[in-house]
Amino acid sequence: MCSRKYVPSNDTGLTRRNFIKTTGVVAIGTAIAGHIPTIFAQQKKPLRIGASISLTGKYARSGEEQHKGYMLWAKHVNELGHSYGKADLPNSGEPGLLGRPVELIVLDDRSDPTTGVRLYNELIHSRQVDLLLGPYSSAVTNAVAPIIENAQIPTPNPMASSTAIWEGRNLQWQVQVQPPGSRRLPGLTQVAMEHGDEKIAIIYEDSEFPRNAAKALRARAKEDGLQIVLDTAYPVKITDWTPIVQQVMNSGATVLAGGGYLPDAIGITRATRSLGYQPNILSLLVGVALPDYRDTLGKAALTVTGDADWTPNVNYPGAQKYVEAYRSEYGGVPEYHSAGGYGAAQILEEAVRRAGTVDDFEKIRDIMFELKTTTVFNLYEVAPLDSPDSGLQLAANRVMLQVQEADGKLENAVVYPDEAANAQWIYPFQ
Amino acid sequence: MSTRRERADSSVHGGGSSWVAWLSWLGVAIFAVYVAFMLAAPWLVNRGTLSLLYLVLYFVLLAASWNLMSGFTGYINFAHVAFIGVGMYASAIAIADLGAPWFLAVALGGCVAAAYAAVLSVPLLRIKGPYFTITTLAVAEGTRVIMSSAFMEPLTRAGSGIPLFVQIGFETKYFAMLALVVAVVVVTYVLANSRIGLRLLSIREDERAAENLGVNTTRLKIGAFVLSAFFAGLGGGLHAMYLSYIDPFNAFHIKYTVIPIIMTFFGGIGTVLGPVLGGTVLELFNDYIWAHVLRLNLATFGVVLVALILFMPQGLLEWLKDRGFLPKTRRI
Amino acid sequence: MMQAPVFEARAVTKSFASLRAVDDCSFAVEKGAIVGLIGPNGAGKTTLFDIASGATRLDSGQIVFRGEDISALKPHQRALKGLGRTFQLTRVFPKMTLMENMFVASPGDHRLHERAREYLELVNLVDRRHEYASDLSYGQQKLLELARILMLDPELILLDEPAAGVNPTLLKSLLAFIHELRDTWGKTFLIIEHNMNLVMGHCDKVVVMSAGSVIAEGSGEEIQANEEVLEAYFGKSTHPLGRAGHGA
Amino acid sequence: MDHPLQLLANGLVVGAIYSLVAVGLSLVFGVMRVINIAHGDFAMLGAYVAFFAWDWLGLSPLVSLLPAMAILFLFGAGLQRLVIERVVGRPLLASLMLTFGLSLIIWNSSQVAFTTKLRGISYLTEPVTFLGVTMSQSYIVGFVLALILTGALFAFLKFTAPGKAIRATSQNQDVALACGIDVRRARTLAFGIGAALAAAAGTLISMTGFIYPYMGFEYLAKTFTIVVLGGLGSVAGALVAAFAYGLLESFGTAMLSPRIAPALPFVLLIAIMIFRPSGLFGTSVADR
Repeated sequence: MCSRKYVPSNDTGLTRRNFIKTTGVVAIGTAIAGHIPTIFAQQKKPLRIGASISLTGKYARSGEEQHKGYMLWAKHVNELGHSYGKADLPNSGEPGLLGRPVELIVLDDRSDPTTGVRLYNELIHSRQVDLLLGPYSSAVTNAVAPIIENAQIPTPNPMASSTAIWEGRNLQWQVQVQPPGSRRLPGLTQVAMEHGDEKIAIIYEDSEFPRNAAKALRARAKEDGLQIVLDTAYPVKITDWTPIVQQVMNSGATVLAGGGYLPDAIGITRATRSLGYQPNILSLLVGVALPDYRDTLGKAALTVTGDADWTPNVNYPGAQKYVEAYRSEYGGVPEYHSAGGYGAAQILEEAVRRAGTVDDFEKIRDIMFELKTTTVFNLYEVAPLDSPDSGLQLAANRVMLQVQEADGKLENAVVYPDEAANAQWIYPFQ
Repeated sequence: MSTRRERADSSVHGGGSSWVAWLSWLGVAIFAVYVAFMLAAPWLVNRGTLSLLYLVLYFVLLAASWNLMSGFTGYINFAHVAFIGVGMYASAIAIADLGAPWFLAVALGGCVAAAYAAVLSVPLLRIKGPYFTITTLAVAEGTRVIMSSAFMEPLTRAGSGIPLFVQIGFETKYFAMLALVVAVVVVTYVLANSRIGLRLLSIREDERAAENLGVNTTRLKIGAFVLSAFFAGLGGGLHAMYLSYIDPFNAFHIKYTVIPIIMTFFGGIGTVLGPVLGGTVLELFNDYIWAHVLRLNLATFGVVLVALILFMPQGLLEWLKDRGFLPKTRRI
Repeated sequence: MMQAPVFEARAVTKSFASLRAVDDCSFAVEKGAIVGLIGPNGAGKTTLFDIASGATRLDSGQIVFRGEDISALKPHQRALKGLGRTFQLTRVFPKMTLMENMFVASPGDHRLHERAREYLELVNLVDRRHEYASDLSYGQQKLLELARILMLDPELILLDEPAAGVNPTLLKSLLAFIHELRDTWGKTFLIIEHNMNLVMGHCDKVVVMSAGSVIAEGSGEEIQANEEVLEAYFGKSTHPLGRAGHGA
Repeated sequence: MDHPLQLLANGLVVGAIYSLVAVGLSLVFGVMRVINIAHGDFAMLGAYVAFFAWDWLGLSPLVSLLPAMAILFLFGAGLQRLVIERVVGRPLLASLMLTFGLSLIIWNSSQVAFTTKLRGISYLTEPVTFLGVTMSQSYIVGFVLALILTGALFAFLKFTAPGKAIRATSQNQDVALACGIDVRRARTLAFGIGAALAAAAGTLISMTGFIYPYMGFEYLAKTFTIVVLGGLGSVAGALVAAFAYGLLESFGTAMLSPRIAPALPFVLLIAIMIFRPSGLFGTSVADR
């Protein structure tokens, strides 16, 4: 339905430049984040890859990490001709992607879907980037999805865990890289049941992703025969979790699960500690995996469990080299948002290399949808193009982490599933 | 000369000297050129730039609709985003649940927002000054909380949000937004040149004196408030289709109150073209800075805002009028 | 020529917290009269004006205008019935032109421009009709206020301290204007004023308030001879509010 | 309703922190008729001072509280002198826009300077139980400190000459001027004190919650509601309303639901606005 009458393939000449001159303010900027080493000869036209990421506002913390992942990937491709763990792909010998230097064009969407939509339009039609990478967050990804569909550019989305973006929508150009929100907190209900817990409380932030996670958790709790004694959303933007945790305490639950993002994880842990509440399992979304969580809470974080899309000690191909590279580039230990960014870019890299071209979008798209691979971030396989949920992530999985003490330092130990575990699940919560 | 003078007198805004009466058509001319450019834009610029122009129009609409209430009556309304958001929701629900055609959904957005404003006006318009401002701020927050509360969940889906795939072309949305902008500017122009407009202004100038001169301030305020909300709701209803995903956090984000106010302030509060000018210039500027000042773009905007308040307190239009670049007339 | 009262305050009472600002206050203003309302500061005069014009609700009693109880009406309804008022400190619309100031006041469109110009001519401001009201001097703003009230075609005009802050020349033309309005147009005036010369020289009747009550009523001479009034003004009274001030 | 005492305690502790932010905002409004949108950012800056004092120097937040307050006092007073003083007496919107601009500058720069990392101080986290009420020591210490500081503010306003000058300016600037009070100084002082109190709140938040550059805005929305509930410009009103807000959150969550409790303060606000348009303790600024 959408008319493509004005899509610019050949109207880019004088008219546009004239308009820019007359208004005088329209941004036609220089690349912001590309690291183009001098090894490239001048005649090679850079391959421009665009993305909008939340660098300010509500999602800035995570968006920034995702951005680092993108930048590191571009750097490695430009220097080595491939990213870590992808050395065996076609054309990996020469620097760049298919011999062309990668130039990242990253813009700040201010955590705002309206701006995100505007920026993808800008990237596609005004800046005429060659390829796209996804934004941060389910909300922005959801808003820009129709733009990318209309523009018909293959795009991997690193950090949108909401399944609603893909389910039943038969998207043709976008794939999910992150494990879907429905597979959150793996093993939680099983471990609880094995230890004889009966009552679980599920509390979650009232936004798309935590609701999604809670829905799946609810189903699994029922399946495993746990009694849900409290099941409630709480509004976004709250600053004090004490009243809600008090409710959980009053409900007699021995398992507390849920939360939302990093602030929720910290807030709920603080409130639990403050009230002296002692459930057998305290298991929270997102936050536990992030270094900020342990740094903020110190010993109060001990034995809290949480899930992770990724941990710095995974043994996916190239992952350890990636951790090292991140450490030397930015300092500190990477967390999953940056690995996700890196991993999503690797999907694009692999699809392009296998297609052997950057111009045939359909070929790249078909490969991207059929690809089964492993990135530094996770496993990758999506629902096929003809499925109603096309593009939905099928293979990526999560592990369960627990904050444990080793040599006087707090660390995230992998405690579930058994094949990935490097430590015992300390039960009960202390 | 004297006939010109008569003509100046015969309008309610009182005009000024004769050349002013003649020059006051300048505003109409400027706006006509503006609209003509916007109409031609889809054939002149690419889709990326067009999406910028769409946002310019969206913010002009928000600013101009805010101006209808607050610019005229001086009641500084910080609940504007509540009407935008309610309009978005009404329109999104109409499309997602009732399968309404897009233009009906937009109209519904306007009507629901207007009705909401009518209900709110009962407690709100008793309050004056800073109390009104802060209470409306609380009303906007409260609306967000209520829209995502358990009561409203069956209708609004609370935090899950409403995904929308509306099969209309981008140009259609663009032209619809342009039509709304033209409508709100025409309404403002007519109002500014009418007795009703003068009475609204008298509320801003001195409400008690206006009452004692027989002005039914309550009725006028409610009227302006409802009209302002109506256009905000239309804008929100249309913008829902641009976003294709509505959730309470973003639908009721306070920046959609504050940014239009800054734009109106910059252009000139209570003027006809102030919101158009302010919305256009500031949105283009805003668009420029995220591209050039990646991490400090909001601080840059802040610096400009502070400078503006300190050095151009009356807004751009009044500043130009004071320096004689524009006639002192309410038609611009 | 005194006629039936156009305005009556009947047992009007108003308290703010524990203070009785107006206490069982009754008096009448006859049609075509210029009535002065005097009393020490804090006597409740302006509160009474606020009650009469509808800005303040009374606790008990009645405000009767042209034989009708208007106590429950809103300010704009009273104005449209023909009860106009000015304020102690002028309340013109500063960022509106004089003409625009005039237009706000008129209930209908009938001869709008002619009338506005006519009244501005009466107060000698017609040449400045396209200027902002804020450009006028304070005294001129008072004249504008008065001219503006006329757009309502009021029966009764309440003037709150018309002489305060007005220079002698302007004051003269203001007074002449008031008399002209009364004599040729038949308007009625109720005037709060501290300038005793003005009150005694121009008012047909004087009402004296003290501590919220009417303590005397009569012609200028009668009032000047009234013991109670002297007490109220010069502090011989035992009433605590009586000491609050004295005359002009 | 289970454990009413615990709910009461929870509400009071949160209310105490809100009160530190709200009291300053109300004080500033009273003296200057300026609604300071950047007020929440002062809390953020104070929180970062405390955090870095703890992280780099190992200072307890109870010790760094005073330097944090002092630094923010100077910052606030300087900002007032240089910028905000220039919109005093201008229409409300001018000061709203100005302080919004300042807020953008402060938090966006803070984001670049401090990074977006969430931080917090892990200090006195052990819970203690008293009368069936269990609570972290940090919460209790925070509560007591908040009470001491608001108490000190009241004493300052009531008994000292500069405090009286601030009160006089708040009640009637013209009269204050006529009495020979340096109104400008009173305004600067009040603004500095407001910023210092916000910094104290920020320090306490760094102990009981977590801090990040954008946090000021989250607290501000609540604080606005509190300040209007209490009556703009009324310091005592802000204090009472802050505790009412905390208790409403605590009891509302327990007795109704977490999905409804956050709406309660707004409902209360509208109700109060209908019956008392100038807030609980408000004097008539409504006509301004």
